[in-house]
Amino acid sequence: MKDENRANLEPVDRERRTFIGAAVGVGAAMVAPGVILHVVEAAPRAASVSSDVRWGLVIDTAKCADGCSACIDACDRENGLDLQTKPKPLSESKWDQQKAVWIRKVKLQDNQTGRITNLPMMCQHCEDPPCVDVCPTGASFKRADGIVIVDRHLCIGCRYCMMACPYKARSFIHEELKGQLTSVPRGKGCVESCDLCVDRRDYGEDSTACADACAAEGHNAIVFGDLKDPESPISQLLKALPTRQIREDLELNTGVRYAGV
Amino acid sequence: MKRIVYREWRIPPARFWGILGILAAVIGIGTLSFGYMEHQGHWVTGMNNAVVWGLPHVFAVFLVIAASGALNIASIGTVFRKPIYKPLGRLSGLLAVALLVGGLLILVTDLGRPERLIVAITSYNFSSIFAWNIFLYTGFMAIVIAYLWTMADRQGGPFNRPVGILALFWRLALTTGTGSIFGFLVAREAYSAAILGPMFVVLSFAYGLSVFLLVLMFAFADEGRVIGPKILRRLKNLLAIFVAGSLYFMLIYHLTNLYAAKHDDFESWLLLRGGIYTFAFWVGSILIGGLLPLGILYHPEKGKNCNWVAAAAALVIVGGFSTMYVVIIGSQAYPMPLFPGQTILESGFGDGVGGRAASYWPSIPELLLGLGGVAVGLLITAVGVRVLQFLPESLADDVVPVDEETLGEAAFAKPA
Amino acid sequence: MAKATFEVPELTQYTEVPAIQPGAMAHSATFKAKEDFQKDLGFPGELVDDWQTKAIDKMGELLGKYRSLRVYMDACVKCGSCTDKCHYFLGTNDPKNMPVGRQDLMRKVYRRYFTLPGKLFPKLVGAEDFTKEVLDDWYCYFHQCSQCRRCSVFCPYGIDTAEISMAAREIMDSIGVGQKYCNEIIGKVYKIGNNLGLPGPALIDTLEGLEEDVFDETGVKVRYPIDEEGAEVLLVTPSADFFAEPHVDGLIGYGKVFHEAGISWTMSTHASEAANFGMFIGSYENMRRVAQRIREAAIQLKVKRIVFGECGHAWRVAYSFLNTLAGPWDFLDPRYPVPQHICEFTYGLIQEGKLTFDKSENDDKVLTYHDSCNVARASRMGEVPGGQFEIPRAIIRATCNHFYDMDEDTIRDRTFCCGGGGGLLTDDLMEVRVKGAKPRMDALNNVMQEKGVTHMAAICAICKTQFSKVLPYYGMEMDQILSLHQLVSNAIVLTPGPDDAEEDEDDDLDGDALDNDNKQENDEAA
Amino acid sequence: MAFLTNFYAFLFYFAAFVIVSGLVFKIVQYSRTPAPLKIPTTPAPTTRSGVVFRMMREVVLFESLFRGNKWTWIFGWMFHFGLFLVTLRHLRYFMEPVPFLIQLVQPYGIYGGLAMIVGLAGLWVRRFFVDRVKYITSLSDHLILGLLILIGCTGLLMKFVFHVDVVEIKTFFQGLYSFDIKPLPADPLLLLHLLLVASLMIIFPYSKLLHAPGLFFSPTRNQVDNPREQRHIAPWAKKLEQH
Amino acid sequence: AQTVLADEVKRYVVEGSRAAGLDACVEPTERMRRMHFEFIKHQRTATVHEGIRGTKYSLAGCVDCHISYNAEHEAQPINRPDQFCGACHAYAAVDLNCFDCHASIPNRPESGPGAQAAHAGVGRPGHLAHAHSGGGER
Ligand code: HEC
Ligand code: HEC
Ligand code: HEC
Ligand code: HEM
Ligand code: HEM
Ligand code: SF4
Ligand code: SF4
Ligand code: SF4
Ligand code: SF4
Ligand code: SF4
Ligand code: SF4
Repeated sequence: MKDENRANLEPVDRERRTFIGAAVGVGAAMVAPGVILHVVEAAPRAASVSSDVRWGLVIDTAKCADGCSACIDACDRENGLDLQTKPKPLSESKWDQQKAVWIRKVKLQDNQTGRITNLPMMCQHCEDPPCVDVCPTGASFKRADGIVIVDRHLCIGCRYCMMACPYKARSFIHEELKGQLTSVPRGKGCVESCDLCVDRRDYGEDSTACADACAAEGHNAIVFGDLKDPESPISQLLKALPTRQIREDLELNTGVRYAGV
Repeated sequence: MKRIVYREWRIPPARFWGILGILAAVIGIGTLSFGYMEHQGHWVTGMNNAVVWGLPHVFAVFLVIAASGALNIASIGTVFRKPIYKPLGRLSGLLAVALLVGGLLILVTDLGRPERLIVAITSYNFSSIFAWNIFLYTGFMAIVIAYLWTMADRQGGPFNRPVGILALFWRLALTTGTGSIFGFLVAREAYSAAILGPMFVVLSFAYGLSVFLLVLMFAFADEGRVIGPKILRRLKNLLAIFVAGSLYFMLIYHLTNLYAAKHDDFESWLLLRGGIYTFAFWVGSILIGGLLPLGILYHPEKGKNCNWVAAAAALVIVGGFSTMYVVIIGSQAYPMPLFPGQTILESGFGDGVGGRAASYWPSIPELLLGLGGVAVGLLITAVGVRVLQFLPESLADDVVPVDEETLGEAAFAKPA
Repeated sequence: MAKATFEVPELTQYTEVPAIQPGAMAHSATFKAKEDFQKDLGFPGELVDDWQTKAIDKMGELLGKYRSLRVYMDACVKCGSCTDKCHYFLGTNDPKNMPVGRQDLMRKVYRRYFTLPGKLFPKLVGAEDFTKEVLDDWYCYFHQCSQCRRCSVFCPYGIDTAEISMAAREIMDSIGVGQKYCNEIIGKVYKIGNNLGLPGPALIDTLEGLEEDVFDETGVKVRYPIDEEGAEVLLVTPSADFFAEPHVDGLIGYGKVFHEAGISWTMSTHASEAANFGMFIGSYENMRRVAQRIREAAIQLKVKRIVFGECGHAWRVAYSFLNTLAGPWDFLDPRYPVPQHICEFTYGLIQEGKLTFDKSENDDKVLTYHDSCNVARASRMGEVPGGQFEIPRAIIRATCNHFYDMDEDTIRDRTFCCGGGGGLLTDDLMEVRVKGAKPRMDALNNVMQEKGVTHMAAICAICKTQFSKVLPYYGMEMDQILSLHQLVSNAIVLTPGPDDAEEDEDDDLDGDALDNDNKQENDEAA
Repeated sequence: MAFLTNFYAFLFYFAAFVIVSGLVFKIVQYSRTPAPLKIPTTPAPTTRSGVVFRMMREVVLFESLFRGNKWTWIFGWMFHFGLFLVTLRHLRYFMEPVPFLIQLVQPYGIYGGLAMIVGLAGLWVRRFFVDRVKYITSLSDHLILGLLILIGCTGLLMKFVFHVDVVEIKTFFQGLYSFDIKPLPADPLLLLHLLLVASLMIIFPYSKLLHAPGLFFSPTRNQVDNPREQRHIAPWAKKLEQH
Repeated sequence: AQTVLADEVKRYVVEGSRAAGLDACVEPTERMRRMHFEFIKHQRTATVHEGIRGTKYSLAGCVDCHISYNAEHEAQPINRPDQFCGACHAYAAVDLNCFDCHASIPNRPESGPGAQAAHAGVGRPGHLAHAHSGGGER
């Protein structure tokens, strides 16, 4: 879903992110008018990520459609999760519990009102991530820009972070993988989770696969952006909508916020 | 006071090598299943993304805290100056190291990327209790080895008590640290309880002593050494106190959970609706691991009988395993409270739809891995007592030191 | 007790490893053998002229004959494991008494003449010419080794200093430098038949006396036969057993055991000596010649079995070498190992239930047991390895109520030598003997203090002699050392034979037993 | 460059010749020398397989040394086990294709190298501080320890600090097999490492390093304890019986 | 970087890879042979922790340049024992587990940003004449 001809673009100022209004390439063609567009920082990042930004998502559960799974499919495709294959002897039900899931759909019913809510759940990119606190090797870490990821060169596969994460956001790779994507190396024995499409971040794209997909479906339930930039659409949205963190009681100051739960 | 004489475990070579052979075979099988798990990946285990720690961790945690508890005997002897326990100090130290090695090996071989162990040794994250535990474990091993040296080598004599005190505190820290691996998991209802640390300490006493007792009795019986009624009574009373203490702490733990409104869901699940976990709790932990042994130990006749005491110790161990099973696995299986006040109708990731617990069923390789770890511990112990003078020659009543006496330098008269 | 001209070491609770004191024992040299003794054994009478070349040649010859020597000269890595294992070092602090120090006396010569680096860079590898000083060192220190093999147990390559000191003594003998004590004794064996030089008639006399004594004591006619053709068993025992305390009590015990077993036995005037000092001087030929007497006696007396009495190195030669030196033994009863140790014999009877003991007879004693080094580390008893440790202890347990072992580090294959073995049991080496006994004395003293041990049993003539001499130096009593079969003798319940019956009629058994007790007590008091 | 390569090629041919012929000579000599008497240090096994087992324990575990001196054992065993692992790791230079087991052991070889250095250091320290050991130590003992430590240190430096071209080194040694001299990279550490290794090979057959084969021939360890059951007699001793 | 030795020493660059047509790696060959793992390790930390993607030692870049294609124009996994990384590592018996996780064949348009960066690092413009559509589409 990348722009085939992006390579032809001349490098632009890397520090200042430019909004390009025009739809470029196949993927962008599907973007409905009026929706946030690709941010293209044409060259890969050469300097260290900075804490001037903090990436995050806002999810408006009111817009999330029952039965829709576009974001999930997109994430799977983007990160090669759809390439996972069930080891033959394994039963379906066990496989369901063992395969990697970065983003999942949850359907809730309020015990009192009976109201039904749909929402996607992924790593919440906590500001004080318990997963990072517990990781013995420092493989789980938070990048300066707020993205919580696993350095899989350091991860020993102890799964303590999975014990610690309150959102069940992480998956352990139980089986050998084949045919990984060049952009998303993944492999047996390590723990992984939503990385806010980190390579898109480093190549200066302006959105995540899930947000793109949701927008493409016309739901626009997921908005990606810089939480620290008061001008950014995501910040605007946060001001406009009453949102909350899931399990606020833990005070993790998550980077993913939900409206309508 | 008579000098305590220690002697290598001198059972006939054929029998010794036979025992080693059996243990080595179990270790071999454990190694094979390790190879299998690593080669195939963890999908061959029962573990999954909801229950991420399974049977190996039950074994490992049990062994680690039993290791810490096993050292108790040595501590009582040197730190609390109860001379009657002194002859047991060396075995206690050896067992502590051996069980710890066994437990850690299980943890290591269960890692997703065991070949990167070096990473865990070279790069630390100091906010992780796990990383601290790595220090606690290696430190424990170093200290206990030093402690053993002070017990076994004459030159070490003067350091015996200081090192013993250090070992005692280190040990408490270690058990607390192990408990805290779970205790600090704020996310999980079952774990976020401060009492978990102290509870682990008391559990460790009971488990460590039970393992110690069994090993001691086996070693002694096999070579025809004597365990006198006096020391047997002391040991079994001690065990009874620890078992009672464990029961008490478990009671407190579940009571506080019940009263903490946030956790009562979990409690009612575990105590009533949790299926296998409820069963393991009531039958395994409480009945087999607590009430039955207490009954035996306080029984006026059976409490005096070596075999019954051994049976009680064995029951405590069985109970200990089910306690660990409930604590480690039950608490993971119980769904995490993501959306209070809401019921999860559907989820792409088994978030406990309708409050259902996650499923976990241990697989054979996990079991074999765990048994392999146990065998490693026993192998180290067996070789240790065979080649080093760790077992007292006798624990008969007339040989063991009188308890009430404080330790004095053994008077050594030279003949005229 | 002889007045010591040297300082007797203080006993300590643990035998500490001393700091080295080079040259501490350099003054101790045992008497050299006179010319005629040398000649008897086929050695030159005095230091030959071109002794250096002769010695080197002899060394070369031995290197080709003994794999042990060959390998041991090369293999030592100077790891130091043996350094604190020799009782002579522990007692004398002289580094040349460390096993490796002792070996190096020969190794430096070996390196100089037999290895390339030693020929090219002697300093680098510690090689030295074979000078008179070196020879003197050899004589001094190779006669401070009791060939007990304790060092071999702890050496990673099993380097056995005993082999080296045997070779050294053989080399020295071959150039005319022999030790008086050993060579004189071997000469006596050739001439008279035993180490002590007891002629046949004297032996017969002694044994008759013994029979009477035993009868007086027990009222049972126990026989002590000698030179009886056609007996089932030939008993070969160290000549000390014939008269000296505590040895003779052991012999009495053997007799009682044979009596109870109902097995006919005999000793031999021709082979009236179990010991074989040929081993001490490393001379295969002499050892063989001494051993052949036993073969001759066995053939002459037409016996079916050979049993050896209590003697350590004699048992080593008997168990390990006899088959080699004087075999094959195909004319003896194949159902029994050749030879058997008296302890194996007694133990077998105990197992079969043929002996009855009244343990209380030994209740006045609290015992410990000294594993004699040659039995412990150079031979075996019974079917399984380690029988040499268990069988004697089993006999003690069967005959005594109170038994405690000494420190584990000082018994079984880690036993400390008594300090008198290997041909050192001579008064001119008293200092070495007393100092070398220290580790054993330390351990004995420990069990005396802690367990109230009063007596130590041993199964070696040299040990027994050495201890009765050395114990007093350390403030203990010389009679604290016992023969193992003395315990058997005390406790065994004898069944009267047919020819005892008449006497029984007027002398009832109870009274007899009482008599025994009294006799025993009197003995103790005396 | 070419000179160095040729020099080292020659050096290794020579060293290999010395060590192989020297060891063969020694081993033949040991095995030809008779052991006329049964002198196993008892308790000894009574069967051949028992002896093999005893020997295994000596070779693998250094059992006697363990009983003799714990500190020496710890360091000595560390050194030898480390050396063993390092040797296995080094086999990759000499085998093509590399057998699976050797591949497997590669990472452990590095720990082996570290253990080897620590062990050697411990052994060396005791040559200075334990008076008994100091007394028996000769210059050559120091030299051998120094040589081995230096070999180890240069090796570890190559592994961790100044990397060398392993592939070219392997090619060089592979070439030696077929007398096809391939260039050897001229990294100073490597050259030093190899020089020292060659010296080690050259001194091996007449130094105390003979303890390695020697152990297998030590009569106190390799004999079966069965003198009563089987007559054991050396050829030269048999001659005595002829008359 | 070609020394006198170069001819005598076995080379691992595979026929049919782009590297086969070039005469230098991102560093002189001798340096690469000794140090490549240090380079990529350093790059890996920089990339994962700091998000830096624009240096020449990218693993994806290595693969791009050293990958070879068979007659059917399918990319051959680079860690295969007859391919660039695999052959050398088999010879040197060095475990190469990077490709447990990393794609062993380039599976995105070759002019993708990762490859570009690598090429830019060696001072070559990113656009390449022959764009392969490698075996594994993804
Ligand atoms: C621009 C293309 C290019 C890139 C990108 C590149 N290489 Fe190379 N590499 C080459 C060429 C061309 C050679 C052959 C040089 C020669 O023949 O001396 C080479 C040689 C090598 C060699 C030596 C192989 C031999 O047979 O001697 C190694 C090792 C190597 N590269 C590793 C890497 C690694 C690791 C990376 C990633 C960091 C990398 N290369 C990236 C072009 C590249
Ligand atoms: C010229 C042969 C050669 C080629 C081609 C080669 N390597 Fe290596 N590589 C080595 C050697 C040799 C080592 C080990 C160096 C050492 O351990 O001292 C090594 C080590 C490594 C290591 C470190 C492994 C470890 O466990 O320490 C990595 C990672 C690595 N190489 C990656 C690559 C990759 C990726 C490629 C292909 C792009 C590649 N190598 C191509 C020879 C090569
Ligand atoms: C268990 C999986 C895993 C293994 C094994 C692994 N990596 Fe990675 N690697 C990753 C992940 C995940 C990233 C991050 C990619 C991203 O963020 O886009 C990465 C990124 C990298 C990068 C930066 C991206 C690039 O293409 O340059 C380098 C370099 C790298 N790894 C080198 C290595 C080397 C060398 C090895 C082998 C020693 C290795 N990796 C083994 C998972 C792995
Ligand atoms: C079968 C193989 C071997 C066995 C069983 C063996 C055993 C031993 C033992 C038991 C020691 C004494 C303890 C010590 O000081 O460490 C020792 C010492 C030593 N070994 Fe080995 N070894 C073997 C092979 C080798 C080899 C191949 C080398 C050399 C490359 C070697 C080098 C050394 C050295 C240098 C010492 C002396 C250490 C010192 O100076 O303190 N060994 N060996
Ligand atoms: C001809 C024989 C030898 C060759 C060609 C050789 C070559 C090498 C090389 C190239 C390395 C660096 C490995 C790397 O960078 O990964 C190395 C390391 C090392 N070498 Fe050697 N070596 C030889 C013999 C020895 C011997 C005999 C010893 C020990 C006595 C030894 C001890 C070591 C050690 C300890 C290391 C470091 C650990 C390791 O990388 O394995 N080497 N050697
Ligand atoms: S794509 Fe949008 S609407 Fe569809 S499930 Fe995801 S978040 Fe909901
Ligand atoms: S949601 Fe879980 S994985 Fe993500 S940052 Fe928070 S604790 Fe870590
Ligand atoms: S599984 Fe990996 S990331 Fe998670 S805690 Fe363990 S080492 Fe850290
Ligand atoms: S941000 Fe990227 S990685 Fe995370 S869920 Fe969305 S698509 Fe997946
Ligand atoms: S054989 Fe005995 S006396 Fe001789 S050196 Fe060895 S330990 Fe000392
Ligand atoms: S123990 Fe053996 S190798 Fe060590 S120094 Fe003594 S004789 Fe030499």
